[in-house]
Amino acid sequence: MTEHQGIESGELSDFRKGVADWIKHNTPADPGFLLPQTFMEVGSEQVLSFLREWQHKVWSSGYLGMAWPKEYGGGGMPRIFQQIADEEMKKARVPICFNVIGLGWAGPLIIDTGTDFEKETYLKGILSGEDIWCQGFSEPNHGSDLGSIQTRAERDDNEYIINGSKIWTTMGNYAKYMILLARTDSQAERRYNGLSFFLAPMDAKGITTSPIQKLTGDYGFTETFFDDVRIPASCLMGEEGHGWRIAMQTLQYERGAEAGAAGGVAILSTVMNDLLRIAKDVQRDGEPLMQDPVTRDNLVKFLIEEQALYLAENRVKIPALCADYPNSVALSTKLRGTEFFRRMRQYALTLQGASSALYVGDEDAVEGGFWQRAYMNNFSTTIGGGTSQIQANIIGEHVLGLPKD
Amino acid sequence: MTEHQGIESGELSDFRKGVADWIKHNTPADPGFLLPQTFMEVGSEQVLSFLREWQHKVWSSGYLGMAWPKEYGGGGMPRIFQQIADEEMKKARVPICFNVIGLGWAGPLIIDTGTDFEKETYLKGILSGEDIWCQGFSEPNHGSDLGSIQTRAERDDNEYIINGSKIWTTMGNYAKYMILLARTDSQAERRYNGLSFFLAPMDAKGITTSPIQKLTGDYGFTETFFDDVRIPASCLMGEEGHGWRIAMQTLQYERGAEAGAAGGVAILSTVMNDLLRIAKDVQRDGEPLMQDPVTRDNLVKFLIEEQALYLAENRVKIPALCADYPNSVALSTKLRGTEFFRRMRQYALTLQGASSALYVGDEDAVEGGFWQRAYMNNFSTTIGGGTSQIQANIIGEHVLGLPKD
Amino acid sequence: MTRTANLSIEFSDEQAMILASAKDFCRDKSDINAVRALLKSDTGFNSDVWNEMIALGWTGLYLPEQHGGSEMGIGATIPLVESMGRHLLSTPFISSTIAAQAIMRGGSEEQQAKWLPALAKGAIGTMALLDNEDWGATDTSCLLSTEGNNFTLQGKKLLVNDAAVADFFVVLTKYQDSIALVVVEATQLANNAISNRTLVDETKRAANVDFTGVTIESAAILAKGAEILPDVRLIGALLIAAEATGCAAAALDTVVDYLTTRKQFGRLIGSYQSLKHPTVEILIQMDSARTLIYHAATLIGDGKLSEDTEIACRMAKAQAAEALSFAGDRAVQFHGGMGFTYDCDAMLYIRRAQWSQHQYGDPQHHRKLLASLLLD
Amino acid sequence: MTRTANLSIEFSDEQAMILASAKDFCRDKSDINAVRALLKSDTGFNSDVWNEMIALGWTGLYLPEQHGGSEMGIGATIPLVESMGRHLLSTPFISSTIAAQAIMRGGSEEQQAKWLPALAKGAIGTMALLDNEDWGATDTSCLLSTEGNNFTLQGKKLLVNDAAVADFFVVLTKYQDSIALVVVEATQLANNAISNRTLVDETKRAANVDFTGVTIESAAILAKGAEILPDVRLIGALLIAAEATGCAAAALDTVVDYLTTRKQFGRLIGSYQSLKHPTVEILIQMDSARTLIYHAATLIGDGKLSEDTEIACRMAKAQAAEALSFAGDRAVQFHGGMGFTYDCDAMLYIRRAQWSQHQYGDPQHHRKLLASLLLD
Repeated sequence: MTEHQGIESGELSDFRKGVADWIKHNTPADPGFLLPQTFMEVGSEQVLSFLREWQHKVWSSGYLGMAWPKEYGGGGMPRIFQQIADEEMKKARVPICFNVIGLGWAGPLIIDTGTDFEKETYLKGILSGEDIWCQGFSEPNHGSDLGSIQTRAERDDNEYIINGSKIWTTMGNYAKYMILLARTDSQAERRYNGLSFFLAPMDAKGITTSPIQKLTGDYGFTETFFDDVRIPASCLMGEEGHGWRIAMQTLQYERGAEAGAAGGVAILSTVMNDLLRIAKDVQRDGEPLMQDPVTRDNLVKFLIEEQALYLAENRVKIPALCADYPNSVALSTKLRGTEFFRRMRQYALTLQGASSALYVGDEDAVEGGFWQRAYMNNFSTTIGGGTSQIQANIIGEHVLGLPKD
Repeated sequence: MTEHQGIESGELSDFRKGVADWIKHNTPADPGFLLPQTFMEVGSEQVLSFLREWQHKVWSSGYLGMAWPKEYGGGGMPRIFQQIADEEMKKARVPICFNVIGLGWAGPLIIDTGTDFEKETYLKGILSGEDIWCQGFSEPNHGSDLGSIQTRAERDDNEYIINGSKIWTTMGNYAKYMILLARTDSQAERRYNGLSFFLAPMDAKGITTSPIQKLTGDYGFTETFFDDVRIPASCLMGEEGHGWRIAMQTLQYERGAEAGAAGGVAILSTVMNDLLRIAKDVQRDGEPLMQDPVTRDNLVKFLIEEQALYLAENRVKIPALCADYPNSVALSTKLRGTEFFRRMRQYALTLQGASSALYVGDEDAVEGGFWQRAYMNNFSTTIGGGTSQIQANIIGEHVLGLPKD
Repeated sequence: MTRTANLSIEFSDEQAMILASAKDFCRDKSDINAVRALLKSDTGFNSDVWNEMIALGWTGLYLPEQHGGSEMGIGATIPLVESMGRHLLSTPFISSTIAAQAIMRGGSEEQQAKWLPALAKGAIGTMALLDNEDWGATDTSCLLSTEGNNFTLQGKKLLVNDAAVADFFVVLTKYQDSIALVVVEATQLANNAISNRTLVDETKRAANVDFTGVTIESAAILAKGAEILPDVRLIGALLIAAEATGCAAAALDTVVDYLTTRKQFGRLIGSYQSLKHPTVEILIQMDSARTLIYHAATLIGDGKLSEDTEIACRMAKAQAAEALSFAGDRAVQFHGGMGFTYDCDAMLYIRRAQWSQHQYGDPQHHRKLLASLLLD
Repeated sequence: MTRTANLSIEFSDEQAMILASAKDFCRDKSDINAVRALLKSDTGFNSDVWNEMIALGWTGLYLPEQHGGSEMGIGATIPLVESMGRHLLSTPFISSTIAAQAIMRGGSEEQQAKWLPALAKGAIGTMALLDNEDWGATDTSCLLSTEGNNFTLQGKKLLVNDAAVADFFVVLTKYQDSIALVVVEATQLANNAISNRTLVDETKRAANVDFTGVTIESAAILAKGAEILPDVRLIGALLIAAEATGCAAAALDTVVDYLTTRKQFGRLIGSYQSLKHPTVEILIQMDSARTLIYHAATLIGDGKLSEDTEIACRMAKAQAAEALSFAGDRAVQFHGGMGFTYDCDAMLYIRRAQWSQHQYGDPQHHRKLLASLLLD
């Protein structure tokens, strides 16, 4: 723990101890069902209410929104405190703070650029978990190319009329608000300039959601349809035509959320240590699997890959060691990380022996079927936000300067 | 050994014994230098004269050109005898019969479609090894797309005037004749129709060859330049404009050569058994490498792949088992085989430990550096005749019906 | 492999006929809607279809004529099972076939006469082998003890396929320090002995079965259980390999379909080499598996399996499982957002891959044993 | 790895300066023509360049100040060696550095005072370790025997790097059943003791050296040879890893160059995903290796190496060797017909890959030892 401006390190380490102590006494008991690893896996009322209660507890105990303005439910404290709280929660593997679009995207955006009215209206409900937020960027058939968004928002006096549809809306069926990107000007010379950004109420008439069942069998996303939906013009964030800019700004916050600006741990990370746990408990050919040399060689390969992946974040802080391909680490982290996890989770199943056939819901399943579900859920990361194939193109073209397809 | 039409199986097995016996008494002693594995590796006079002598011996003993017409130096016997002789020679791993373009391409073509004059002129020299043949199809910058051949042959009275250049000419610097594909009509509507096929003398004035040094450091190919080269019009094979057709027919014979129509084993095959030999002799971490479980797992993976590859040739004879993708085996054999060998040979080097740093010419090198050279030479098969990347396209498009790039 | 490799593949006209009719049957009876309709069902199969299969004589295909079979050899079932895999047609066929092989190979004349005719007529048998997650275990904690003329079982078996519908179980147990296979009829089980599992592959059914307290007569102990168990395991591996090969081909079809119809950035996505070339790799892996299963089907006979046959079965299982794992994984990825949904059939293949991988030993297990056969 | 992973990477301003000057130096002194001109030369290096390196103080970079060094630690040589790899600049630098480390770590005060100043001034040392092809051997057949005050060596060492130009050798030998490292000066060797090897990597030089009959004094036996040998091997592995990483980056540059200039079927070939994506994979593999070598360079100190350092060195060597093997292989393939020629620089990288792979232990060897460190 290094010292922070104006804060004594003693204060920070005391605070850290306090968090750890709080966690020890407040971590909820095993609910008897497998908890989601990310906020994209909230597929049932049961899970939802459990997570809502947990987030409310974290917030009301002062460990969420610690750096948000005091007058809107935050703690008004330096960010370092939230970072410490997050670190401890991550270490202790408590459940996630699930309202991620609110905490990590909409909230920071409203704090930075919102009107007093917007702050007053939205912030507290985000922190308490009362108001769930969802995101409406992606559309069917357009993948992640935001430039080709088709959903229209037409100004009609004091309202906008929304028509179109969105896909991969996280918790679309539970959300109270959506950050919505829609086209207000279909004539704009550059297609990105025709977009506007809305804080849209999900209870508006004409909005319907259709839950998407994932390959895991669970839910967590919806398709969201807008049929002559009228929302107040006051839902427009910033100016008309600035939607693309605001969306890009919003995407920047994602990192902030992880880093603790909003607080709450959005992803329950798994690491190689978790995988090794399986290998330690399993028999293969009458011997402990962990003694099998082929398995050991495979595990070490994964450990080397993991180590290189984590270390890359530290190397990139030293420009001299990234001189030839300066943006290589930044642009390849998604591909490397998501593909590493895909292979690692698939491998976890090969370790389980006969038990790999079991699934979430079976009492005999290894770790409740966590790995089975995690392997399949992992495809959201190798497909969403630009498939691995597209990522490889991006790296080839933008890091190595190879020609486009 | 199944019975052959009109030949008693006893006759065949007696013959087989005779070949084996002949091999036992006639296989040349180790010449003290590493012999080529294919005819594309004849890079020195020393190697050439050794192979020439060997081929002459095989032929004069009656084991080469056994199915070729008797009047032109052949044996006039049923093909089955040549097949048996080839099998035995392959098994005994005698040196190759190196004059492959003559034995496998030009010879069969001349026998099938040549004039009496051509038969008289060319056949015997091919068999005896006196007249080395080379192939002039590929051109610089055009890979294996024969349609774009630029070398021109203009008719001038009783001669053709050749201008242009060829690349990857096997033994171009030693050859007496070339099967040459050149453009006689640059106006032909379909570019393939403008090509003609020649049996060209390599000693004609204006032909120069420039040996190509391979990545192995050895030679075996030349670049061949034609500068106002005049050859007799009688060198034209078949009719003007039929070059493409004849070239395609010639390529068909390649299999025939292997199958024994011409005779002589053109490739000294290596199989997994050869690889296992290395693993048996080597120490790793103070133990015999063959006892290392990771190595064993890798070796078995290769053995499964090899087995599947060899078995595929037998499965393809049963149409019911190839109903869904009837040309899958045929079109994928090159990709599978050449890539298998590339990986297998590269793996052979990892088995060798410190010795993998040694090369051909070093007395301590494992098997004379055979594997080091074979790994590098293997790229001629994953690059030549359509790179592996192009092969994958061909399979995707012609077997699976996927769209073109 | 100093041995000369056995490279034979044979396929009789009869087998070709079976294959042709199996293909048609599976296609007709098990289109993707039929498959999906059964996912949440209790038994996981359509009993009408199963009865038709029985009527076609498939359940007796490899059984001796004297017991109501057509004695074509176990190899004849490979085209059947491959076709079932290709259409995800789930029935107790595989479970029953393996159990029947155990009785046919390990049972006395009397034991064969008692159970084989019923099996030929469609009775359902299944193997109960696992004490824990280890398919390669060489011992068992399920014990058979004796008191007078009665034998009593003690122990639970895990992941017994099709247990809930089985008429009887062939149970791996230990009697006086020796491995034994005993036949237990479903009627002998205690209430609640069967505890159904939740499987990642929703087309399959399995349960844990508690045999504790079940009493059997000596006639239920297979005459040559310990002797034929290794062969039965190999046959199990080969049948799973055949099914997995078919399923990999189905995954390939699904991918090819999508790649030749879906456009992105104005191009059919199959034109991208990053999708095209791995799809070719699926073909090659599947093709290799197919070659190896029909090689094993050629070698396998009714007698004790030869070393060549053992090699062939293990290679087939190792290759087929790898092929399907790869195909299922890529099938999901290459369908993009669509692949992430339950509605996309890629889901069926990636789940089947998890199921097939370990059944009767995973690829690493088989390669380890192949190493002893081929390298030492 | 129940341990918390050590994730530190530090790089001082001094190291950054060394890196910057090393990059310039290697680029200037070792363009590809210079590299090729040395391929058939006797020593494999340009002595003018070597003398300049000595003048720059590189040979003393990590040596104690009292012995003429600048005491910056062995980690400071990593940017140097990576740069040398990147430009295939061959000199005895790596050999000498490892030998100097052996003396620095294992020698008494007197021994250090005797040899280190010479090394700082550019004397060439090298390790003589191998009895056979096994880098992982834990024993040696090279024996040291005693008669009175004299010690006599018996045995031949294989593939001693830069042997022909070495001023002295640090020889792994066994004395009374214990491992010992002894220093033998080149002048002590018999005529014909050095037998040069033909290497696949023509930028490198090595020889077998026969030490049989060489007589040494006890002062030539390193005080702590057995104790520091494992650390010296790890340092060797790390230096080879750094060089291989640089070479993989060079291979990548060469591929990128070709892919952005060569056209086929009317398109720059780098636009094909079947070439583009594996080239990205080369980048990622090389990048991982680079991360790991600088992590190891951060941890490594002059004292006994910690377990974290051992892990870092082994990971670096395993990753760098794999990266270069892959890069070299693909570099040849992606150059097509051109790649098949000696004129194409891809040839240099694929050959270097064969050389680097086994030096100081191959990836599988290091992973095996990592398994003990990380899994048990």
